[in-house]
Amino acid sequence: MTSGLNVNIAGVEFVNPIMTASGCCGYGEELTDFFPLSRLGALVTKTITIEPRLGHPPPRTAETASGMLNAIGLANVGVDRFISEKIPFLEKQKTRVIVNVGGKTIREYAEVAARLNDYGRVDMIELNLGCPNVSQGGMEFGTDPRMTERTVREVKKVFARPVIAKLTPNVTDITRIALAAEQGGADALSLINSVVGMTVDVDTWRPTLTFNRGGLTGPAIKPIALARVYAVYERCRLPLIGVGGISTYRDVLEFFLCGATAVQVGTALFVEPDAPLRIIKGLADYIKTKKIDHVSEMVGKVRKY
Amino acid sequence: MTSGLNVNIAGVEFVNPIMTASGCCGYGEELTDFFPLSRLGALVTKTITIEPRLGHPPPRTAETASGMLNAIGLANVGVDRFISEKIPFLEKQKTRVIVNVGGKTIREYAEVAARLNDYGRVDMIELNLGCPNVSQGGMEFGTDPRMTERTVREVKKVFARPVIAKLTPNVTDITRIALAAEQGGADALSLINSVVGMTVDVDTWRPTLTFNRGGLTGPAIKPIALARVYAVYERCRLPLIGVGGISTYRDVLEFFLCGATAVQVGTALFVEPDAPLRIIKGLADYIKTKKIDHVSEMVGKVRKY
Amino acid sequence: MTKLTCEDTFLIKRRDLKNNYFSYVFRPYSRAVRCKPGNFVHIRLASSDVYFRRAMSVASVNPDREEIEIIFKIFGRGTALLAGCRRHAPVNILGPLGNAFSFPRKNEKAIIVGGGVGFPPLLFLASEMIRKGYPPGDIEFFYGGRRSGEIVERVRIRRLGVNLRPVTDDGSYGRKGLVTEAVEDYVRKHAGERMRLYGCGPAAMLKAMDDLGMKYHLPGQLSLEAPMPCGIGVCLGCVVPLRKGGHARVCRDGPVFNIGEVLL
Amino acid sequence: MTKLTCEDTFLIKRRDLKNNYFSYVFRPYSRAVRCKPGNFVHIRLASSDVYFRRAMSVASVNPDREEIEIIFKIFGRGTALLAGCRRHAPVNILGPLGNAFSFPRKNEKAIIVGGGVGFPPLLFLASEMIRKGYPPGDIEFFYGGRRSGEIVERVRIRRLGVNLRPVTDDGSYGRKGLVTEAVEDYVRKHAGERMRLYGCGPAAMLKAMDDLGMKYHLPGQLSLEAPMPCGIGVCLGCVVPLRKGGHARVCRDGPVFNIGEVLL
Ligand SMILES: Cc1cc2nc3c(=O)[nH]c(=O)nc-3n(C[C@H](O)[C@H](O)[C@H](O)COP(=O)(O)OP(=O)(O)OC[C@H]3O[C@@H](n4cnc5c(N)ncnc54)[C@H](O)[C@@H]3O)c2cc1C
Ligand SMILES: Cc1cc2nc3c(=O)[nH]c(=O)nc-3n(C[C@H](O)[C@H](O)[C@H](O)COP(=O)(O)OP(=O)(O)OC[C@H]3O[C@@H](n4cnc5c(N)ncnc54)[C@H](O)[C@@H]3O)c2cc1C
Ligand SMILES: Cc1cc2nc3c(=O)[nH]c(=O)nc-3n(C[C@H](O)[C@H](O)[C@H](O)COP(=O)(O)O)c2cc1C
Ligand SMILES: Cc1cc2nc3c(=O)[nH]c(=O)nc-3n(C[C@H](O)[C@H](O)[C@H](O)COP(=O)(O)O)c2cc1C
Ligand code: FES
Ligand code: FES
Repeated sequence: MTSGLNVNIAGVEFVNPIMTASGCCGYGEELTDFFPLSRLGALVTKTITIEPRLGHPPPRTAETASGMLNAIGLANVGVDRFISEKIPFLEKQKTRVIVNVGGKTIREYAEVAARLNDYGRVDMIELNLGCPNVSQGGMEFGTDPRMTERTVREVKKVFARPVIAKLTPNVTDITRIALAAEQGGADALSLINSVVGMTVDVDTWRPTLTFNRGGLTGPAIKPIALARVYAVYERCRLPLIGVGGISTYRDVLEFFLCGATAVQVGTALFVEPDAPLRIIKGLADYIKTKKIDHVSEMVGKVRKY
Repeated sequence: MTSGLNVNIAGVEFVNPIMTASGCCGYGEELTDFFPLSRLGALVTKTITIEPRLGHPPPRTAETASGMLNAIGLANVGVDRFISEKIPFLEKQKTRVIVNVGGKTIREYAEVAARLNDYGRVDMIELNLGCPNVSQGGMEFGTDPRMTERTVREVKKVFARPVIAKLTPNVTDITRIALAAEQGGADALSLINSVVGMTVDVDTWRPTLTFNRGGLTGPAIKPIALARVYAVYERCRLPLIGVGGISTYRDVLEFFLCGATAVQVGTALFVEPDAPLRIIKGLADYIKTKKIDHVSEMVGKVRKY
Repeated sequence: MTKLTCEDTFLIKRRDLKNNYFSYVFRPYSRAVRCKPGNFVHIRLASSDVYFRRAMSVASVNPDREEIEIIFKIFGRGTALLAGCRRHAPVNILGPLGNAFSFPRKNEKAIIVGGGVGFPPLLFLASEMIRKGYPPGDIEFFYGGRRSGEIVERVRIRRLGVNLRPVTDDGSYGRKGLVTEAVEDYVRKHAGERMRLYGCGPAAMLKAMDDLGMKYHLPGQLSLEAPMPCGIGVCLGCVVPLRKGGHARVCRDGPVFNIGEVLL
Repeated sequence: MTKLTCEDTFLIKRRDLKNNYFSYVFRPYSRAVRCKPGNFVHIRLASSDVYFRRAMSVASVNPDREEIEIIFKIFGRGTALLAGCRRHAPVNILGPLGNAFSFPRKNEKAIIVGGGVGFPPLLFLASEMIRKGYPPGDIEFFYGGRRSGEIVERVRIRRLGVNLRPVTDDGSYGRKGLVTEAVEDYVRKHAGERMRLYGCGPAAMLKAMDDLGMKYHLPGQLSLEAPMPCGIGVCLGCVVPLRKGGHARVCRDGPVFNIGEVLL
């Protein structure tokens, strides 16, 4: 536990501010081949829904310039198997566990949250309010402030520990959605989820994904994510968790400076599964060299013109 | 004039579907060092406003992963000097000229358009309804359907030739804005303008741009642009001009398949000023090899799943 | 337990096998000793166009010298970039990943079927079987390609002592036709003998192998391909549908699957 | 008229000048003959991190052999990538771009002042002046750097016959202190003589040169730097404010500006 890196979000202590992003680390099992999960600030699971889901048929990922497109379609084991199969594994891991929750209706979100409430191993939940890759649910929740507020409020009623609202960037004004989530009782915000995109295979004239469109992620979207974090930081007092295109500790510094208290690493894990270790070391070295006592001193400190 | 490449938009004939995007080719002078402008389908000028503008202080561009961020701030010579200094040059060029128009108020858009109406050299105008890089004007026009509709309508009253509305992707639902522009009388739509983004110089803790945020462009945003073109194509019958991240003829094919009738090349000009020539040749070869009589046969023909 | 990691290694031997095929040897790769036939490595190609790693089957190893070999063919951007690597260039490798082929029983004939650039893991499989004492003469190594030039490393395969049975679309080398037709003829002729099928190659070939295995009730395994963003099982991008329902990840639950397991 | 274009050329000579400085010679570059002192070329470095070209001043040309030379120092990602190029690597060059220095009159002394990696265009300037008949002895070549190792190509500069006046921050080579202090001393000592200043180097040095020129009423030119997305004048990204108001594009209206022209 390197000193100066621990962060506290809504009363929960994290050994460091580096989390693995939802959908990019499964339920944690595979990453243990690379490092003990205790090295992470937190692991954020793939979105869990009330029913198991297979997701869309392949191909459901495509490569883009400095990024990727995906329309996995919220494939997951469902909350029951998550509880019976994944929680026992997670019980043995000395890391914070944030379970990402999705649903087709507000009721479904609340049901999953209520089931998870009984398992202390789940330190927090993160609501996926903006998945571009499903026909029903996902997007609507995060593009309409009222839906955002109600979803968060209903979940807060049934889940006793902190709730994070994860926002989509595919809106005209993300600060309105952020304030709605705050109004609904969110304890923190994660931003951003993937950006709606599409590509076409010009050899076959087919979309590269069977869902036709998908979510753009990776280094390509980092500037988009930073702008959103900064915009929300200026208007909303909730702790922010930055996500989008992070692959180095310098990317993380940008997110801190724009107002993030912690960050999540997503697509970069695909290129380098042990990226979090490299990033954590980079951060520790940076604050040491710069004689910064604690990473929190950087939060929001971008020297705006 | 290679056969099979000419396109017609709102009654105007273009020798080919390749245009240079606003803000990426000045007023055309510099590009003549590289090729005669007659090789282009059209040249789209930098946004012209009623008053000359210096734009933001430097630094006002930054490099990003597979793209760039800019906040030039609509630096331009103003409509008077455009008419006195640039139109004489453009008179000598055998290419279509589309003048991009901007303003702080609807009235300003209309005033510039009215001035340009007297100059037949201006084949069309393109309204910049979504520039993220100015504090006043720009964004508001393109994020509110009513403002979009009114701006287009007022401009149509004073400009007798076709009017293109250029849309911003920074909205929840671009199809609503597209339909509003159609309602206002737009003859065609260009999409997309740049995507709001931000980056921070972690050595100085300053934003990389003096305007703090800027517009993301280049290959990084191509999937975002394609998704917007496709979404609008499904709902709106106006001819579409695709813009965003195009640097090869294969990129252009993707835009055609998603519904664009023509395309604009922007940031790629910075890396390769003669990219349009390469692209035009690539297209001509492609339709020949594939025995496609005319590029228009590809428009909207993506084989959706 | 030693953890997996991304490892920087060097391209120390680069052979141009002609017709866009290349053999690359990397050293030092500390995990060479852990590579089993069927495993693949995930290779980084830092470039703006090629964001993901590219999966390459292990074609041979030299654990003492910490070397591994891959054999690939230029197909698209990724492999073109790989082909541009010069000797001594650093290359970042993640692996070994995926599961491995299971060896045949002693009394089973091994019917190995490679199509095009699918042969490298099978080359490794045959070598390892022989090293473990399996009689080379009991290995039928079918190898299909379009033209003669696409059947590479023939001498090397023959030198193993296996029965190389080349098949080309145009008959320019070996038998003419589809490799799976040749396999079916063989299987029919040797009906009653114990056999185990091993296949790796293009989708159509794998499908034919799968059908053949089920038709003749032969056990066996197929190594599949899929675009692999992560290669380690976390992205769920590489899934294939299973006959029993549900999806399997090619990268982690495979790439080797039993005949009849996957809906091809 | 022959049009400009992006031209593929090859790195045919690569000299490591130590302390992270490199000299690269490219051939064949058909536009070598058109390069004038002050011009720059815009170099493509295809990579995901480095999307823009990088500007490099022309340091010398050999028009007969269609060669141009650049000299650079590793500073960030772009130059690190450039430094990784091997001999014979293809390199795409756009240029020559920008304006050029104007030569001094016959009766003027040329006070050339290079700071750090700003010296390459001045090396070209001095060579060309001499080639055109300007007496080398009338050229004072001030060259400032942090340490001795940062004053590269000394022998080559001396061989031109100019008066090389090295200045280092720590005095490890030549005079100790700032190069502009040395220039000011010289100018003061030679007050009354006709002189023309030429400067290229870090921002602070250019500012000091500008002040000095205005203070002593000396004509001269400074070559500026700015991040240059396009290099050809179309993006308006590289602007600097002018003293008379308005902006100038460093890439097209410069990079060479008269003393007093730009608000530094
Ligand atoms: C387990 C396994 C073993 C393999 N072994 C070999 C081998 O031994 N020899 C050999 O020549 N080839 C092998 N391949 C195939 C190889 O990985 C390349 O994908 C294939 O050759 C395509 O070539 P490319 O990368 O040049 O094509 P590209 O044109 O660069 O890519 C082809 C298409 O696939 C997509 N794509 C490519 N890689 C990925 C990825 N990782 N994730 C998502 N999308 C992707 C691209 O976006 C593009 O649309 C293997 C593949 C797998 C899965
Ligand atoms: C006219 C001119 C002549 C020059 N001549 C020389 C020379 O002879 N020798 C020499 O060593 N250097 C020269 N330079 C500087 C050189 O171009 C590099 O920009 C500088 O060395 C920075 O190094 P880098 O690219 O490795 O830094 P990086 O860290 O890669 O870039 C530094 C910063 O500048 C930004 N940046 C870099 N290039 C651009 C661009 N083209 N457009 C927008 N932003 C950009 C990057 O995003 C980054 O933030 C010259 C510059 C100019 C303008
Ligand atoms: C393959 C893939 C699957 C994802 N699945 C989910 C998911 O199930 N729930 C969710 O909230 N976000 C999901 N995301 C979004 C990421 O958590 C993250 O917000 C996004 O990828 C941006 O971060 P990055 O650029 O670091 O990847 C997924 C992203 C990828 C690439
Ligand atoms: C430096 C720069 C300046 C731009 N200026 C304008 C402008 O004045 N008006 C406008 O409508 N779009 C402007 N754009 C946006 C482009 O016209 C285009 O919509 C965008 O760059 C996406 O295309 P690209 O990815 O091909 O660059 C500018 C873009 C860049 C990079
Ligand atoms: S490639 Fe990511 S799960 Fe298989
Ligand atoms: S670099 Fe584009 S105008 Fe100068």
